[in-house]
Amino acid sequence: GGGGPRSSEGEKLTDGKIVLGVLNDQSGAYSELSGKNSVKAVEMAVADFKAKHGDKAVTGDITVVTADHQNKPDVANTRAAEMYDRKAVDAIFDVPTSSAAEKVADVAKEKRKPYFNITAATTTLSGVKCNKYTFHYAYDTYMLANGTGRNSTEQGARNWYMVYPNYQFGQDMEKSFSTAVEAAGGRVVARDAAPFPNTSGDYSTYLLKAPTLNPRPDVLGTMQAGAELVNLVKQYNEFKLRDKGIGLAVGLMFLTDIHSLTPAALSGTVYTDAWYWNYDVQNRKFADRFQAETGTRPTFAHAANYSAATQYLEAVQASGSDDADTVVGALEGKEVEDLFLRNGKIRAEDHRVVHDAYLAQVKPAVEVTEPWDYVKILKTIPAAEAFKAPSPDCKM
Amino acid sequence: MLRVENLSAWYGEARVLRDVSLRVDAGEVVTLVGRNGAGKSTLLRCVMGLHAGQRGTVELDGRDIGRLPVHRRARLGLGWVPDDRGSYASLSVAEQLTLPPVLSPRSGDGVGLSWPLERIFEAFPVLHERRAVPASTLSGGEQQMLALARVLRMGARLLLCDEPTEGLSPLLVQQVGDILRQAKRHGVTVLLVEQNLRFATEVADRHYLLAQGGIAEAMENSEVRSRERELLTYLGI
Amino acid sequence: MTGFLQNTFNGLVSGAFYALLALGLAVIFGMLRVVNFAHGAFYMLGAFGAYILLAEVGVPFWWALVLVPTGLGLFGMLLERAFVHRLTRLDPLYNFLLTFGLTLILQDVVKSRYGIQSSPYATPAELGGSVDLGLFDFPTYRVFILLFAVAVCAGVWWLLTHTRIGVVVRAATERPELTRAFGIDVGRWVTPVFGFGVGLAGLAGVLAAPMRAVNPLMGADLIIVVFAVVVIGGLGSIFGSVAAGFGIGLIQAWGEAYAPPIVAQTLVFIVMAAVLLLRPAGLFGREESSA
Amino acid sequence: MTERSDKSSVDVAPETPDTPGGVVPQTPETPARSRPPSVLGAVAGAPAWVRYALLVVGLAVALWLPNGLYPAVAVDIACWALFAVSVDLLLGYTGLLSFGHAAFWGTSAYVTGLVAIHAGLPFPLAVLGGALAAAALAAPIGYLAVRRTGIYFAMVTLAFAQMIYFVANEWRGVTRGENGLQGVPRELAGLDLSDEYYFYYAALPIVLAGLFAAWRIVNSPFGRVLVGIRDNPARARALGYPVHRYKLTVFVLSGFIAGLGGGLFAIGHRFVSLDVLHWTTSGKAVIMVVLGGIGTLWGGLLGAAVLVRLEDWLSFSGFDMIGLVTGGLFVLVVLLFRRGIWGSAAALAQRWGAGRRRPH
Amino acid sequence: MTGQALLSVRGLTRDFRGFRAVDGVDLDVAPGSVHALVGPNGAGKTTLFNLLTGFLRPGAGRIELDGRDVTGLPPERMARLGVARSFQITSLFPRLSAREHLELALQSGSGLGWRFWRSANLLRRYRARTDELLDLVGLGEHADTAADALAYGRKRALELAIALALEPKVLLLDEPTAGMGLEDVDRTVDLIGRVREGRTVVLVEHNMSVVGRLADRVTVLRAGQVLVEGSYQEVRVDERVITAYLGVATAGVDDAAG
Ligand SMILES: Nc1ncnc2c1ncn2[C@@H]1O[C@H](COP(=O)(O)OP(=O)(O)OP(=O)(O)O)[C@@H](O)[C@H]1O
Ligand SMILES: Nc1ncnc2c1ncn2[C@@H]1O[C@H](COP(=O)(O)OP(=O)(O)OP(=O)(O)O)[C@@H](O)[C@H]1O
Ligand SMILES: CC(C)C[C@H](N)C(=O)O
Ligand SMILES: [Mg+2]
Ligand SMILES: [Mg+2]
Repeated sequence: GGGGPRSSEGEKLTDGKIVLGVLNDQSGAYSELSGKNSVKAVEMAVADFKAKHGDKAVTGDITVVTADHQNKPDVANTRAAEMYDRKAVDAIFDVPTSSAAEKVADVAKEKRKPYFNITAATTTLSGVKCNKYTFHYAYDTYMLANGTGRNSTEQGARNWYMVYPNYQFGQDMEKSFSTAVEAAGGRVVARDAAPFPNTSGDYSTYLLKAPTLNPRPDVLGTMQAGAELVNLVKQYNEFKLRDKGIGLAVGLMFLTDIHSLTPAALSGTVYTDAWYWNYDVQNRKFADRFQAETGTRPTFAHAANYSAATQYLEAVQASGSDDADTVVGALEGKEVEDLFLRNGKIRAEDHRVVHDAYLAQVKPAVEVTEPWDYVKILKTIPAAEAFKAPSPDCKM
Repeated sequence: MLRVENLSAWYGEARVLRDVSLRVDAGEVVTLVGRNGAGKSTLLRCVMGLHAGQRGTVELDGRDIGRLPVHRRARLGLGWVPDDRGSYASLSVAEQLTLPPVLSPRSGDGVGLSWPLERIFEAFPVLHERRAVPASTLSGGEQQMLALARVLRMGARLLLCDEPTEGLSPLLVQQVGDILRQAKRHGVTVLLVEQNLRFATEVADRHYLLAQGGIAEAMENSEVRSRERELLTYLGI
Repeated sequence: MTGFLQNTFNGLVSGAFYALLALGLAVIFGMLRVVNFAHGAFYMLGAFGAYILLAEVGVPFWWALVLVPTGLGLFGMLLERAFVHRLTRLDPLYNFLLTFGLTLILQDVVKSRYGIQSSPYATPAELGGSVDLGLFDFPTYRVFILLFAVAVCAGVWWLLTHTRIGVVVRAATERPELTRAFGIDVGRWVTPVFGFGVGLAGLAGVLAAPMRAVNPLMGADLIIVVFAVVVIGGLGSIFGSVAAGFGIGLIQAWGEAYAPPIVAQTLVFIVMAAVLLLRPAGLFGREESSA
Repeated sequence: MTERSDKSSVDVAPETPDTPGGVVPQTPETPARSRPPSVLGAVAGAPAWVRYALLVVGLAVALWLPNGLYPAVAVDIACWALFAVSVDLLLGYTGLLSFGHAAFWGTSAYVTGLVAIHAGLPFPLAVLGGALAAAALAAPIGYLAVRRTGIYFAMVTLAFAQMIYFVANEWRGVTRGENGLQGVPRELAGLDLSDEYYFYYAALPIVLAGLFAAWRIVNSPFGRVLVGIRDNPARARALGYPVHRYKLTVFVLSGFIAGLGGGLFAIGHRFVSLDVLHWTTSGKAVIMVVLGGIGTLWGGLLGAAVLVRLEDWLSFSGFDMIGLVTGGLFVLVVLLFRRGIWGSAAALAQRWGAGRRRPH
Repeated sequence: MTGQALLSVRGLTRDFRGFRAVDGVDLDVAPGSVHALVGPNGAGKTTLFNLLTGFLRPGAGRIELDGRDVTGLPPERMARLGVARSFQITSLFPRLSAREHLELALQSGSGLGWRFWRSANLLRRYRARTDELLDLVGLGEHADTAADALAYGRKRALELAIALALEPKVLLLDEPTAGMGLEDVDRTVDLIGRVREGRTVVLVEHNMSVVGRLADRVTVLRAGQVLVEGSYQEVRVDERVITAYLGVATAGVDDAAG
């Protein structure tokens, strides 16, 4: 960083050290798409930061603490407060699961400490729940739905059948999706809310219905996530809908989902990705390092955690202080370019961090030549288009 | 046939049998009499191998069976009629009757004393009539019959009967007596715990009197008859 | 009409899983008076068993169908010896609690080894196609599940009612001491039956692997529904469990197709409440008697 | 109506001696005759000074708690303690294992949250409202459930709780579904309770009141009847006690106390999520009771403290196998220490006391 | 109807899945009498008891207590109306002390049982009465012993004390002397003799000497039906009773026991 104050170690810092807190799901449904490997990613960011600044760094005393919130909002709430209060955490990262994320946003606001949400999808984080200390980093429901809905329709999938889990995330996704599809000149032939959680694990009702719809849909748009997505896809293949000319578009999918379903089960499926590890040399280099550390390739959540931690540390370095208001001030409105953020900008109005997104398609099994390299990027969705304009709901 | 030597038994700290020794010869019917709580049932459980805290020797046909697990002892021909009648709530009468394997000389277990089902049903018509119901819904007396019938069908050669007449009507008490005598004629040996002294003298050859955990006296049948009054008042049986 | 038939068929397929799971629960309960909370976890282990055999050893589905239930059965026997057995003379609730604890452990162990993400498992190629049922096509694999489950249920029912096994095991469970006193080596019977029940759960798991997400929590919520199924059918009643299993599968499928989600989701429990009101022992349960 | 189904109502069945009425820490390996003269006697039998000393220590710990622990954790312990005690009221004193108590804890959490949000009432009133709602829900569920005993009861309560879970899940207009109720206020006479430390003390009277209520119920004439029912329902009926109605009453009371805990939990977190209704929540309360000691009442308190503290510790430890630890602990307790922490301690103390009186 | 009977039964019937355990029984128990029920095993005596105390619901027939129709009332209602019973198989609260048993019995009619907000110390008010009852049945020394730890005979005594504590109009005793040694039998007979004052007792017994000493009237059941009814002296010589129940050698048994 240029021009920042060259102070002796930790002088300007309130407590002489920086503590980054990673609060996420380390044992449940999202523990692989983010989880402990996100902690690794943040640690990598710290190491890189130290390497980059050497003894010019604001402090050499940077540690990472982590806690498991089990995807439970109440747990997240307690843990977040505990992190800020007792673990002297300067900024919290990650927090998958929207309801938990919203709680942590409240805590951040109350404790006046920065919070970088990475893995929760809800747009409320930059809407009604937005606040001065919360940043929404990687993606959101609008980005996913708009990207996939609009682009697939433009590429010829005109008739859609939407199946979504009947809860907030699913409903939001379905709405955004349908809007995007219709805006692009497509049509939603039918939409069905599947029970959530779906204890029977059965989706055949919808899969049987799809081919009987009139007009027959070109694509089945599904907003299921995690195990429910897996169930649906398995049964989609069982009922051979692809052979019947009904493609598959998935609202939200992580690399780990493709890995667990195998690319063969998903080949041809279209979705929107926030980042892909094999997109370019820079990504690939990071992915190689990441794999050396963790044994797997990074999901976009991992990369985004790395990026957020880096940006935070750089902002501290630049402003020479870990005072929350100072750092937030330094970040607001900043245009960034890094591993994760391409054409990135931290919007001052709502703290939405916008960047390029990607329309991705799962490769046919024969084209998969190396493990984890499962998709090809059909198109880059420019940052300006990828995210929703700042919402009037957001009052900082 | 059965020899018990210096048998002691405990419930936790409490010692309920002290160095009891007794003998039952093949073909005999021997009763064990004594007050409530004297340890009669415990003694039978010890012979059967069901009581954990015991010490002493138990021999069957000169063979030490003290170390054998319960089911092995049963296979050697011991048949237990428990004091609580041992009905199963989840098995029908017929299922319970056929539950114990039939001991036969061919399989090397026992000596072929098994009563065929027809004979059982002839002796206990009620059991035939109620064969399909769960045994726990039988009346108290019916359960008693079932318990006895079970070991007869099994073909045990040494019956360990714990108060088989309790709760039976006078008529049935006589019938049980008949059955025991009949079994004896077929070569079955019986060790019988009994409160009813009159009944005891009618079926048994010899008696042991258990008092305060030890054998107080061994008596012949005639002796008991002659000392009946004395015994009744002395023992309160 | 076609739609209705298709939904009916699907209901029967879901029902097949409920029936197999309820059957295993009923066998264990009917024989040992143990409500096996870990049944869902064994179902999960079954699916994982199939996955591991395929992914790590290369053993295909058909072999898994035999090997996994067998292996799990042995594992169940081990658990019975090590844990369940120690509690047989206590109130059955202790075993319920024990198996609840086991569930947490099993789930976590699998999770730490294979992660929470679903593991892939493809439909065996031979069963990959579909069958023409006249009015509509139906995936072959589903037809297979249905037939297979019916056959297994019938076989088990026959085994327990027409052979001596059922009688002996019930006796051994109810009064182990007395039963031993009849020359029956109780330990030899009870343990295998527990293993058998566990094996049935494993079998359901293998069958589920190609159709459903294979992950450590796949049995967690399912087991609650299965509990409701056995309460409806009559806990411990072999026939009742199977019948209620298929019945609930149907009701759920129809509910999903024709009723609002709130009804579809709670239907099982509404049925259960109704049954409890009208027949507290369950549809086919006898008041506290034999299986 | 079908004929009376209570298995124990037909005295010819020899089940009565075979199956103890509920999960009670009675182990057949202990010979009948070496048991203490009477459960109630044992509770009341400790010397008065011991009981008062325990009371004083307990109160002191309760007052000190948020100074020694992170206050939010202390609040959690207090709430869960109420929950665990309510479960023990059924399990330990009536022989009924409710595996669906989350229905009451959770319903109260939602109602408390809704009342606090929409009516802006002081939080104790909101909590009271929640607890009353929980009790109201306990009535119909209890009505159906108490017709069954033992393991059936556990399964039935479990299933009904799951039904409530699904209803809450689908009834998004009110519960906000997955997102949960947010922004539950902590209102009390304009005091600033935003700090958990102060909230703990504001909530403590309610917690103590709930615990006292449980203690009172157990040591009341009503409590005696419950113990009788637990040990021999048929006998209790023959004495003129309508067993179902007693069970229903204690079920509702227990639902109320669980509701107090759930309501406070909602206020404490200023948030209600669907998790409060999930069966794992019920399971957790049961674990606490078993850990602390079934039928000891205060054991539930200890169990709650241990488990909440343990989970707190584990979640920061980086060791992610919470299930393995809690499950393992649970299995261990069920297999080896069925008396739980409190029960084992009490037994030890008793033996020690006896040893001192009769040195031998 | 039969105006003066305290307990009056007409056409009482009960089936168990096709098996008729009680078959059209008519029975009148006069106030203040001891009425014995005897009969072969499985005759339906215990079932009849269960019907009279509400533990089973009759399939047909009518039960009247003091002229009031009580058919089909549940056991707790019957108990509060003054029908108390002892059980053939001892049925106590294993971990409660003898005194606690009696307190439970005494408070049952008072509504105290519902006071969950009051202290159990309230039960001290029954102290005098429990002492009295315990002394009556000879359990004075065992007031604080858990039922589990009582010897068999004492358990039977406690059963009786509980039934008495309910201040019943009708006391139903199912084989009160079964499994007892002679001494205990005598004591129990004495006891019943003492407590029968001012009460009506229905008694099931196989011990004919007990019946002989206590019963004013004897009803013999067989296969669910009333075979004979009369005084003890009438019944014991009745041919049908001898063949169905007593057997030939009865007289002897009777004498020996006496
Ligand atoms: N489970 C037990 N725990 C402790 N003590 C016991 C137990 N069972 C029996 N006892 C005691 O052991 C002694 C012997 O009991 P046992 O049942 O053998 O006597 P019994 O002679 O068969 O009496 P009864 O005539 O009443 O059947 C009695 O004093 C009894 O109190
Ligand atoms: N719940 C039940 N289900 C089926 N049959 C039953 C049930 N209860 C009793 N019975 C049958 O009814 C008949 C009468 O039984 P009950 O117990 O009344 O006889 P009892 O006269 O008391 O005999 P005992 O003198 O042997 O006690 C018996 O044959 C018994 O098998
Ligand atoms: C898939 C998850 C990481 C996101 C989650 N559905 C949310 O609520 O934001
Ligand atoms: Mg005995
Ligand atoms: Mg009877």
